[in-house]
Amino acid sequence: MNALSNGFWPVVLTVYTPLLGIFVLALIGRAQRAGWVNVGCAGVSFAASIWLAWAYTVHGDIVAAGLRIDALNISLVVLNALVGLSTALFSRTYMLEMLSTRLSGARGVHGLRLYNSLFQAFLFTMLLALTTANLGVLWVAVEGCTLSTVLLVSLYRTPEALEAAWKYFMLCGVGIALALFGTVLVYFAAQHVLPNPAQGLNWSVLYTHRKQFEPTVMIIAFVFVLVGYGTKVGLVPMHQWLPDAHSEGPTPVSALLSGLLLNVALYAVLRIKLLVDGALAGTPSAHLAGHLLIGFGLVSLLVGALFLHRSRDIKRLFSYSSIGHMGMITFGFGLGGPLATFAALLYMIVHSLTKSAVFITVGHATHIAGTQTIDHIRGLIRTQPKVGWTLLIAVVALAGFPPFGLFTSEFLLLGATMHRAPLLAIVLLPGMAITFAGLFRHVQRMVYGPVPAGQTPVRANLWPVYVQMALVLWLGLTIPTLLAHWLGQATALVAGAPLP
Amino acid sequence: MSGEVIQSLILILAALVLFASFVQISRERLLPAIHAFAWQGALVAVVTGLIAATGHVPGLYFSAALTFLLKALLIPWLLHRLVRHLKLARHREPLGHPILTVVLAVALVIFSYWLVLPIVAHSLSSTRNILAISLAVVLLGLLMMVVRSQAVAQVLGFMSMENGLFLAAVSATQGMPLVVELGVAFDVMVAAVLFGVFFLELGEGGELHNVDRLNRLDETRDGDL
Amino acid sequence: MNTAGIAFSVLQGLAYVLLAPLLLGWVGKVKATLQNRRGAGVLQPARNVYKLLGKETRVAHTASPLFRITPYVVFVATLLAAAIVPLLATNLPSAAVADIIVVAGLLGLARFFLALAGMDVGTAFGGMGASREMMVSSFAEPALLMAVFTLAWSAHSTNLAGIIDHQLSDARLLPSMLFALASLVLVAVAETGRIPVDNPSTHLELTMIHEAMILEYSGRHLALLEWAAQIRLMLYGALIANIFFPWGIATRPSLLALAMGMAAIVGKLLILGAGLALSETVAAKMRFFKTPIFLSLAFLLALIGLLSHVILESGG
Amino acid sequence: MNAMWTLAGGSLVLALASALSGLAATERRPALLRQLSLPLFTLAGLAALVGGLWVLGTRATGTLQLPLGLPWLPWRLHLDALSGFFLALIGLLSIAVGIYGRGYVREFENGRDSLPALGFFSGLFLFSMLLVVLAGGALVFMVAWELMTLSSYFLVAFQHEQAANRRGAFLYLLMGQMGGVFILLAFGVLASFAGSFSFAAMRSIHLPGVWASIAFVLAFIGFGMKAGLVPVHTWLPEAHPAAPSHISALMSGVMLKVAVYGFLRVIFDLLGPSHWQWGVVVLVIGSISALLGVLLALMQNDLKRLLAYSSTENLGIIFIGLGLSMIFIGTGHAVLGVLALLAALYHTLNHTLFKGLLFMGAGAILHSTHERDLDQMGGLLRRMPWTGWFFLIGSISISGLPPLNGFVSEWLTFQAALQAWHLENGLLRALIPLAAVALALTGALAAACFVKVYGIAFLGRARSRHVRRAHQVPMSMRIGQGLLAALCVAAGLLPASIITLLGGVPWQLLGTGLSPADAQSWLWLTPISKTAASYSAPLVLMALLLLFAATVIFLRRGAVRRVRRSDPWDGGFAPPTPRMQYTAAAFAQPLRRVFAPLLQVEEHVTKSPDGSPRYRLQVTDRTIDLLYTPWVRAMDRITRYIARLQGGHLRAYLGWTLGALVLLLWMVLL
Repeated sequence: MNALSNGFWPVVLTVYTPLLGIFVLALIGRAQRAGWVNVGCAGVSFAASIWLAWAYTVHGDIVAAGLRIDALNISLVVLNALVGLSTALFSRTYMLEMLSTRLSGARGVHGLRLYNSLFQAFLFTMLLALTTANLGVLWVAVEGCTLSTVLLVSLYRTPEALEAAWKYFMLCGVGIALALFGTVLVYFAAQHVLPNPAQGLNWSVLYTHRKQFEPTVMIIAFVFVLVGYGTKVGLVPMHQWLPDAHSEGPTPVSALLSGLLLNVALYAVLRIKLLVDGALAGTPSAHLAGHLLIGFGLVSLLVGALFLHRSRDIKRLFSYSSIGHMGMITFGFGLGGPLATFAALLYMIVHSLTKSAVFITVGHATHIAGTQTIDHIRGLIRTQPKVGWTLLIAVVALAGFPPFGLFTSEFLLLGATMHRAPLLAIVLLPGMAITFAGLFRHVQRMVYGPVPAGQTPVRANLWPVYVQMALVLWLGLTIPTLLAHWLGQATALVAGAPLP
Repeated sequence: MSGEVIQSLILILAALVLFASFVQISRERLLPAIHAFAWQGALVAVVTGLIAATGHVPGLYFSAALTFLLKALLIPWLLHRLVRHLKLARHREPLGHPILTVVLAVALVIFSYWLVLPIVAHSLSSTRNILAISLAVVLLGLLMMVVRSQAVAQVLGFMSMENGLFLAAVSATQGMPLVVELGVAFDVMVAAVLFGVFFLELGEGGELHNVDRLNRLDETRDGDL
Repeated sequence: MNTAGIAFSVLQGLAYVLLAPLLLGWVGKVKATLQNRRGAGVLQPARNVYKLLGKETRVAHTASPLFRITPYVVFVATLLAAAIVPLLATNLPSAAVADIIVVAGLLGLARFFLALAGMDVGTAFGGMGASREMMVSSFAEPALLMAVFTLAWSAHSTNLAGIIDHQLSDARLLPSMLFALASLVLVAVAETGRIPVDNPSTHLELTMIHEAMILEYSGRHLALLEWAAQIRLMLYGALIANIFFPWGIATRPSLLALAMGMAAIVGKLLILGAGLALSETVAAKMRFFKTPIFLSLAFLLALIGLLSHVILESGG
Repeated sequence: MNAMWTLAGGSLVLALASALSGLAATERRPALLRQLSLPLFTLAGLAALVGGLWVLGTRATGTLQLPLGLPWLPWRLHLDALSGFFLALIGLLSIAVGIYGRGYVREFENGRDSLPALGFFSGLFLFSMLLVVLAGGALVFMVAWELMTLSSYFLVAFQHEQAANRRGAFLYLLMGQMGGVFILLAFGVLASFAGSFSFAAMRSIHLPGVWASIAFVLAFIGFGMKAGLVPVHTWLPEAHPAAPSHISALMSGVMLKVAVYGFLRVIFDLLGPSHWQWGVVVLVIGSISALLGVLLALMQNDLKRLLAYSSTENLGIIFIGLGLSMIFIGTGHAVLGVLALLAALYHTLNHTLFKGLLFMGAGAILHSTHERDLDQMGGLLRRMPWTGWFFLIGSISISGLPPLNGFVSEWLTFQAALQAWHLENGLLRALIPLAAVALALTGALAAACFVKVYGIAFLGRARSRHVRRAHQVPMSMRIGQGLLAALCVAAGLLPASIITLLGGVPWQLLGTGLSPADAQSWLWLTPISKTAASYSAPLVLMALLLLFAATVIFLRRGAVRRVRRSDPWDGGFAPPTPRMQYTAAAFAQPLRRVFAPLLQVEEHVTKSPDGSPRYRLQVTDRTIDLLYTPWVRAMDRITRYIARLQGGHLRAYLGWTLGALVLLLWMVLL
């Protein structure tokens, strides 16, 4: 109870400010101010998340207002708030120009109102999904993510956008339904064990009794959850919605999708995996869940890598790279063990920082070139050095080069692989090489070379990108003790064993 | 009434739910499929009510009513209007491989029974069977979305998946915490509205008759490799 | 190293300088006799060199300073290489200064500069000569090294003195020796620009190699180059003679031994010269693009020699 | 101890400062690059040189922990004789490059390429190389390694308007990254047994046989890729010519050596006692690289490309030495192993010196004529004499001719190879002589190659107008070359002293050294014994000079002294024009005919606009067709096939989901 009174306000502020933002922004339609209000809500949420981090470090786990903050989600919550804020900053000016060019007059204003309020809805549902203590609410929140993003993706009302949104909605709707079935099965396995079935969906309660659950039901449940939420993680072969949604939706939305939504979905899978591992412990198939994750991860890595070579659209390109990266992370969690788990957690954070930065830069690049087709984007460094170099450096970071953070996690991940399952390196190595080649063969042509006719510099606000890249650089050089502490605890929770 | 009677009654109703899914898959025209869907919703609602009666779970009465309103009345009515509005009522869509489809459907049903067989612990067999049925309904809904190329038919498939979920949620587990029902309800409602929006948007092109025409976004065209 | 040793080394060097023209003259004389000509006297090459030394030196406008230092470099390098190869006695300090690899290296240095000088003036002939010379040498040099390694391997030493001592101590007729000898002879023929690889007495541009490179030289420069070529011929002669037929070479720095050594080497060189003349009369200059066959034969022989030694005679 | 770290750390800090100050050299104050960044670069090199020599001299070792990295995996630096040697090597060349660069970058100041990038990544490049050799743990090693690849990539892509440079840069980065992953996996194997990523822990454990071999193979592939060994050398001839010349000098002269360092560190130091089978692999690969490298170099007409291929050759020679050393160590002849190792280290030093010098010479030619094609050059010796004479020294050294340094290391390698009679194993006894043969052939071909380069570029008459207008390069560039040329001579004259200096490395790696040299150790080089082989470079040079003087004096007497200038002999026809000279292609033609089977020769005769036929010659190696193209094709096919996954049909997508679900359910319940 003491913890409650301590952590109550920061949690509530962090999570529910965006909820407030939804309605406020739905009411005010006036363009400029709306943009600032959007930024303001995200800012308040971010500030509150900092406060929350402080509260967490002081008091440890926080349970308040049906929300639960522990080692596993604290860093993700702060990350969400931060990326949300920077994306809001980016989209304030960007969306104004885009909507004024893409949509005509009244629809433009309407579209802006819709965009802003849905943006907040998106943030809110993600934060809710991360913080809630209840698997049912988790599911509802993820569903809410889907609904809000479907509308965001279809914002431009072009035939492609509608098609993308339709496919996105269908695939993820089905996925979500399967995930719910999995959740039902978890409850089914739990109800007779728990003292009070009314709490049958409270994660921490389930976690305490996880050992007594019926293993068969749990593994079936896990399959449903994996396929269901996995659809949103973008695991192959349920990934097909991802490139479409990324390429047709507004760029800030792509940034949030790649940067945050995939993480959130994976987080949901992870929560359930903890229960399943507990139930399966001792049975002959103790690591079954992990093996499923490894399989999905490797397949996603390879397929994502190969698709990089096919894509002709810059945003599709980076969405495929997201598939590959999520594959790596999934692989890391599947591998298990402290080292791999730590690497995967770090990977989640750094990847979302980098990828959202990349997408913001890509937004400017497409704005410069007036198209998303890779073949028509050339010589960015000559046209607008700021954008060109930023894109190049960000992609370098994305490709896992030091001194950027992704390198550290890939280093640890490969090390762990050689330790636990050396043979898998045979798959990992070509996967990484193909990914790398696929990224650079396109990016290099876009940033280097002479300027094609008709490319002119644009007004670009890259500060969010600089901040995020600076963070990525920082994480690559050294990991602040606080974050290391959190990740260490989270590792102990997920892997069941502390770090060396 | 005594427990066994009610149990068997529930089982019969569940079987009817499954039958409704088969009907939806095999109908060539839309309106009969929508009617079958409405019936399915009604059956699920009745099952919920029965379980509420036997298990003395007052919360379930509420969700039973909710289900009946939504699944049996509101959404079928919406879809009905939509179909008329878009003049799809007369449109026939014969299945590509009817035999194969039915075989697949039956296989899925058997599969879901095989799946729940190992679940032996702590639950009377009827629960297990209902679980199997609801699983089968979910899978059949998914199958329907795969085999039917009409947009509305796919929506029906989606909705009947929800029916299966709901059936599992209420019957197999004697009612889950209320949030889930609320969630499902909310979800279904928004979904229906969304579908409406999409249909109105997509209505112009012939995509509604055949979703396969929605294939502008693909990677199979040759890039520069 | 004592003063006497140094003195003897210098003496040996002088012997090379003075005897080299005579050896060439002897070869020419024998050749003429075999061809039923009277031919020039044995002293003719020496006379040529002396005369050239007196003549005026011409240098092309287009020539760079390198063109003018080359004759000195070539002469000095060749001479030093020769001084390292034991002629009269084995345990001289000059032989200890460096080993056979250094000899090959010094010859290579001379060749390097000669080829550059050939390309310096900027006429077609020079480049042609340089190109062909480098092609020939790039086969001949490894062959030379291998042939010597075969011996060094069994002698456990690359110092020529050491090799010769070993040969003296236990001279056995081994297949590797035969192969090495054969390849060394072929290499010598190629490197000294004799028939069938090159024809020292022709000035037909399309066939010449060595002559093409020094085409632009005259006067004392030409004299030095000719002289260096003669020393190189004698060097190879001494190498073959003293390594494979070391008998008679002085092992102690005493005058008597040296005199004996001198007699011995003169005799051997006379025989070798005669043999060379004979081969040149019976053989004909081959087309340039046939020479790789000739050279790869030398290469192959050396290789077989080395391997047969390693495999057949694997006595440490 | 502290002084050591002050110097090493100081070099790191200075390199970083050079990078940052370079970043400030924008359009408004481009001179900053010359006036601040490059001097700092030189200072960093100086600090590294002194520090390295200090460590090498005192044979001190030390470890330093930086406040970077993960809490439980910090960045640890380690300094010992091995890293000291390479530290000094890097420092040495960086000094020269820093001086030389001041003149060279002047031409970029009014160009369109961004100077800040040049300055920043040059400094970063130096920093990362220094960090690699200072690394005391796998993490910091890999960070520095990848950073090295990355920064040099940006330098290769510096002039990115030419498509060729972009292609080269991409290939370079791709192969560099793959190599990095291989090395990383090797470290992963070591770490998984050592339980820690620190070198100290890896050194302390002994791997089971098969794992050791796996680690060796991974490390050899990884480092071989960076070292440009055949068949993974493909990036080298593409990337090195693309970079600015002083950077090419740095890449060829030092970066490849960093790969050698990594190899030594992992195989000799961490992996513990090496098997002779590994040595055989290294020996064979080294020999092939040496031969193929020099052949391809001989066939090139682009000066910088030629030098790049010759780097492959020299790295091959180095690895021949390393392979011999591994064989001897593996068969229990530690002292011979030391000899071979010293030969390899000596050649490492030499290659740094003369390849740096030659690339600087090429840069000087490029700077004053903007020409890389040999067939356009000629007669440069009289137009830029300093560069000409320095280049001559470099050419003699790289051709392995006495009395310069290249000869010493080849001599040592020969001596090591000739000790194979100590071995019992018949295979080795037969194999090692073959390696010696390959080495001999390589040496001879290298001589031919550089006769061609020097004769075509610096001698004869100018073949094009802009070469005729070539001018002297700035003083700083001449100083840079002169420094290295002087060092080439020094390293050729004092081999014994240098070897005693290098002795610390084998002492640290193998715990033994050569037999103590006798009284006049500086004069005599007698690696095995006085009777076995001896070489006294000073005496040879002295003799050469004496004889030279004697000859000159002798000729002074009597003979006509006057030298008359006249036209060259025209064979009785029209006076020769520059176009009549032998070209580079013509020079190599005989050898091209002989070695045609090993090469891929493409000759085209095209009509130029003015109707006269043009002859174009392109000689590349077969490895690309044999090893690379099939993979690219296969991947193309695979991607086309897998693209159907994204066919655009929603029903198919849903079908995938259903299939995946059913399949998994079936799997988990089996």
